[in-house]
Amino acid sequence: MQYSDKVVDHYTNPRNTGVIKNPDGEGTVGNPVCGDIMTIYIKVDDDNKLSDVKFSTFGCGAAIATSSMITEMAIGMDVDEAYHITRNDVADELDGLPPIKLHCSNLAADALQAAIENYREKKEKGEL
Amino acid sequence: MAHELIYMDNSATSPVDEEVLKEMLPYFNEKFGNASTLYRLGVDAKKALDKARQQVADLINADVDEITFTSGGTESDNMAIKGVALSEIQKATDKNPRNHIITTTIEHPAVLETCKFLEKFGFEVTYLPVDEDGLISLDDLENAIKESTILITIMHSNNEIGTIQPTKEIGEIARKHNVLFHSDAVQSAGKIPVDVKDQNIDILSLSGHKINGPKGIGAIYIKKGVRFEVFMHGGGQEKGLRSGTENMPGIVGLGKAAELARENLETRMQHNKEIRDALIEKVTSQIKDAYVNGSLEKRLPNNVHFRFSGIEGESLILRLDNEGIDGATGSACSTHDLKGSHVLAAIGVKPALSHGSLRLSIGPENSIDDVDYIVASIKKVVDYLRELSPLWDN
Amino acid sequence: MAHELIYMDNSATSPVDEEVLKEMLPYFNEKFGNASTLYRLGVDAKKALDKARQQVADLINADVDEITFTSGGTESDNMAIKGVALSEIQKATDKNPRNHIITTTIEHPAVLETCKFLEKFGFEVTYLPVDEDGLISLDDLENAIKESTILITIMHSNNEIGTIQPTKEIGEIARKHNVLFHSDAVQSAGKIPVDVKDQNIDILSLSGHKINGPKGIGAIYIKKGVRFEVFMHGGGQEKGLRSGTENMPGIVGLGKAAELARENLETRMQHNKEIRDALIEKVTSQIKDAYVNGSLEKRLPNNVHFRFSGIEGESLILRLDNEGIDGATGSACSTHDLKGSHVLAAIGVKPALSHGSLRLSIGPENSIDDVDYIVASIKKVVDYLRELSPLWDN
Ligand SMILES: Cc1ncc(COP(=O)(O)O)c(C=O)c1O
Ligand SMILES: Cc1ncc(COP(=O)(O)O)c(C=O)c1O
Ligand code: FES
Ligand code: FES
Repeated sequence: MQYSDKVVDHYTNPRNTGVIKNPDGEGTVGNPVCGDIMTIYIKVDDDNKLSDVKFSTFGCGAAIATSSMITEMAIGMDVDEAYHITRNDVADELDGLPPIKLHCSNLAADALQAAIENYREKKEKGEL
Repeated sequence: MAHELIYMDNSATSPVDEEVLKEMLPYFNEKFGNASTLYRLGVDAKKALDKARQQVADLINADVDEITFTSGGTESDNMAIKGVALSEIQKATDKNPRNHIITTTIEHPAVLETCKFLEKFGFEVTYLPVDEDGLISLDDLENAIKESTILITIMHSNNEIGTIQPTKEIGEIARKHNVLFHSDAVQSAGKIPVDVKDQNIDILSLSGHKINGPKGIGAIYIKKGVRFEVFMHGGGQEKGLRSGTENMPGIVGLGKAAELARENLETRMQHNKEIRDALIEKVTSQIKDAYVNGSLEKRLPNNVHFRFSGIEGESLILRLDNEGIDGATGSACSTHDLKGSHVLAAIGVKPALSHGSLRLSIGPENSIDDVDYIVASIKKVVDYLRELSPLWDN
Repeated sequence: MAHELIYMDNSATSPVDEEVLKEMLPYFNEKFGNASTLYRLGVDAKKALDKARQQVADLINADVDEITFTSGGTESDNMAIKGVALSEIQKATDKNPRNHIITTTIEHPAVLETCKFLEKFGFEVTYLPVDEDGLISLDDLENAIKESTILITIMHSNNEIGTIQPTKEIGEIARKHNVLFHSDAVQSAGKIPVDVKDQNIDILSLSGHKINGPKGIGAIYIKKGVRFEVFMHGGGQEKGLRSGTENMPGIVGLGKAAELARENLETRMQHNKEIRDALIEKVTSQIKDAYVNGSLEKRLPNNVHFRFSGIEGESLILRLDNEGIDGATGSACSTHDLKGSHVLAAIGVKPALSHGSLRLSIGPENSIDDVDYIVASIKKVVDYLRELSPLWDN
């Protein structure tokens, strides 16, 4: 299994790790195949932009790298724009993933979407 | 890298010993003759072949003409099981089918996949379960034997968790019922005493690169008189049992590695045990929720196998690599097919926990002085990954 | 010894090229990692593996993922024939048996013995005859194909007499009838152009130690899409096609040898041809009753094969060894089972004459400057043995 230099960089030095206390949105996804789990927390500012994104992940090198990557991509982005980041976008940004890992540990986009949906729900309910 | 490399994956593969390599070198381009030829270069090759065969025989207390060289442990396992199966099937009749094989759920894939292959062709295979230490039950074994049983193939010790099976007793049961007994001793040979006579073994596999010998070479012991169908057909080398131009540097290297392993068996066992026990003691006392997989008593002296809750093995291995420590994991995420370790499943480790497993396998180059650094590094990495993990309650 | 050693048995085995050995050395105890592991040592191994695979692919114009490493030519042949046979037998029905294989009478034992093994298990094998040059007839081949034919296995060139078969045309016939074509190119690869695409080859065997690479390593080319049963079961290395820890030094060495063979193909062919033709010309003109076995045109550039009436090959080889020349013979007396060369029998050489045969196979280290010494030595030895022989009318 060979990881790109960028993947190596991101699992070695993951960015934006940890928990946001009182987040505006939070999403957790899990992979039934190998049991990895990923949670993404977001903070949204008044311009509807993602001011902070953090993650925690149980998973392989690729799972950590994709989590880390998407937080970098998403921070500063418009929420609606970030919602459309795909698994492929993340993989591309990392200069590719080993084929077997492409669908398995690349859950970051799903987790971010879940977090944004959670944010929209909260907003609708007037919780924010 | 934070530290000079500490290689602790010797059960996966090991570096070739300097002395071994020195013996091998002339056979690449000085004494490069073919052992089957007539001229002196060939005669020299033949002598070297015989010497190496004796060295390997001595390691496992076999007779010299009971040793055949193969391309590695995998070939020895394939040859052993297919050799018996195909030879016996020719003796079978409708009333006396001779198509049953007994093995365990924790064998190396070289054994398991060979058994599965034979199942496709009409063989019946019993996979004995193991207890939480990884040990089979001798009663289970004896109960599984029936009229049609031709072969028991049970590993001498396990490559993941290091559990040593009661080989001598298995062999006794096999003899009593007139069934052949093959033992995959790839992890045992050179690590603990292996004695085919005392341990009642009919066929045994071993591999060069697990004992600081070269890769691509192995050997099979076949007790005199055992009927055997050829696996590798051709020019009739190795008394017709294994064709193919002899891999002379490999054979000479395996011979030397076997000799060194035999001569240093006691000291190496002592050395390995000391490091093993220090690692177990310190890791389980210094790291929360750290457990040892496999038996503590019936365990290879060079094997340590931990599980840590809340983390995943591939990321553990990769971060340990950054600390200069090379180990292995049974995590599904580290494999080609995203299936977790069948051995950990067999001893009842839950998938979530088998994910966070770490095997450190010790070699002669490791030092007791490194233990504190290793333990501190594991602790650092485990703590870091747990902090990252949604499954760990910080 | 009268002279520095002139090694002319390169078709049996060849010394490892200095450059090749240099590439191999780090893989014994520096870069000794297992290609399946996660840490950097493993990643490095994986890269070296991919590079070597490309080098081998380039030698025969295959795609890189069509190359699988094996333990040598013998394993490649076994794997090719059994792989197709066992895969096809699973598709067979009573009405559509799929159990017929076509080969020739002059194949290497790795092919012939594998075919005989399959005959024991219900396969039917046609052994095509060859003419006095050692060539098969394409008409014979086409006539032999029937509904149940699954495989044609015909060697690219012969290891004894050097005859080169019409591989491209054989491949065309195979394609036309939808039958797989395996070519044993152990003697051709690196000696003459081998191009799996142009020559319509589906499966091909080659071996490291015949091209100044290491022993104990070989490769098999399997065209994309060919159905194939696994021969060596286990850990799933080589995309599951060939299990067993990768023999990294061997693989790296084979890769380098393949690269050198490809880069130097034209010059080496020229060099070999020059020596070959000088030997043929001088021996047949200077020694009475000396003949060349095999085709003069469709012949490997590095192969010379003589027969001398009235003498026996083993004594010829042993006396030539005293002159510092290493060659081979097809004499029965030189073999394990006192059977003479099946190849010489197949091209119609009478047993008495096949006894007195001599193969000299040329390598890059041989020099045209040695030809006169070689010819004089052969003459001296042949004359001497003939004087001794009751079969020779002095
Ligand atoms: C127990 C056991 N059996 C067989 C093998 C296969 O040996 P090799 O890699 O030499 O083919 C191994 C190692 O991979 C092993 O640990
Ligand atoms: C034509 C041919 N096929 C197969 C082989 C077997 O190759 P190896 O000795 O590498 O197993 C040889 C050489 O011995 C050969 O000349
Ligand atoms: S977490 Fe299992 S493959 Fe990535
Ligand atoms: S002449 Fe002695 S074996 Fe044939």
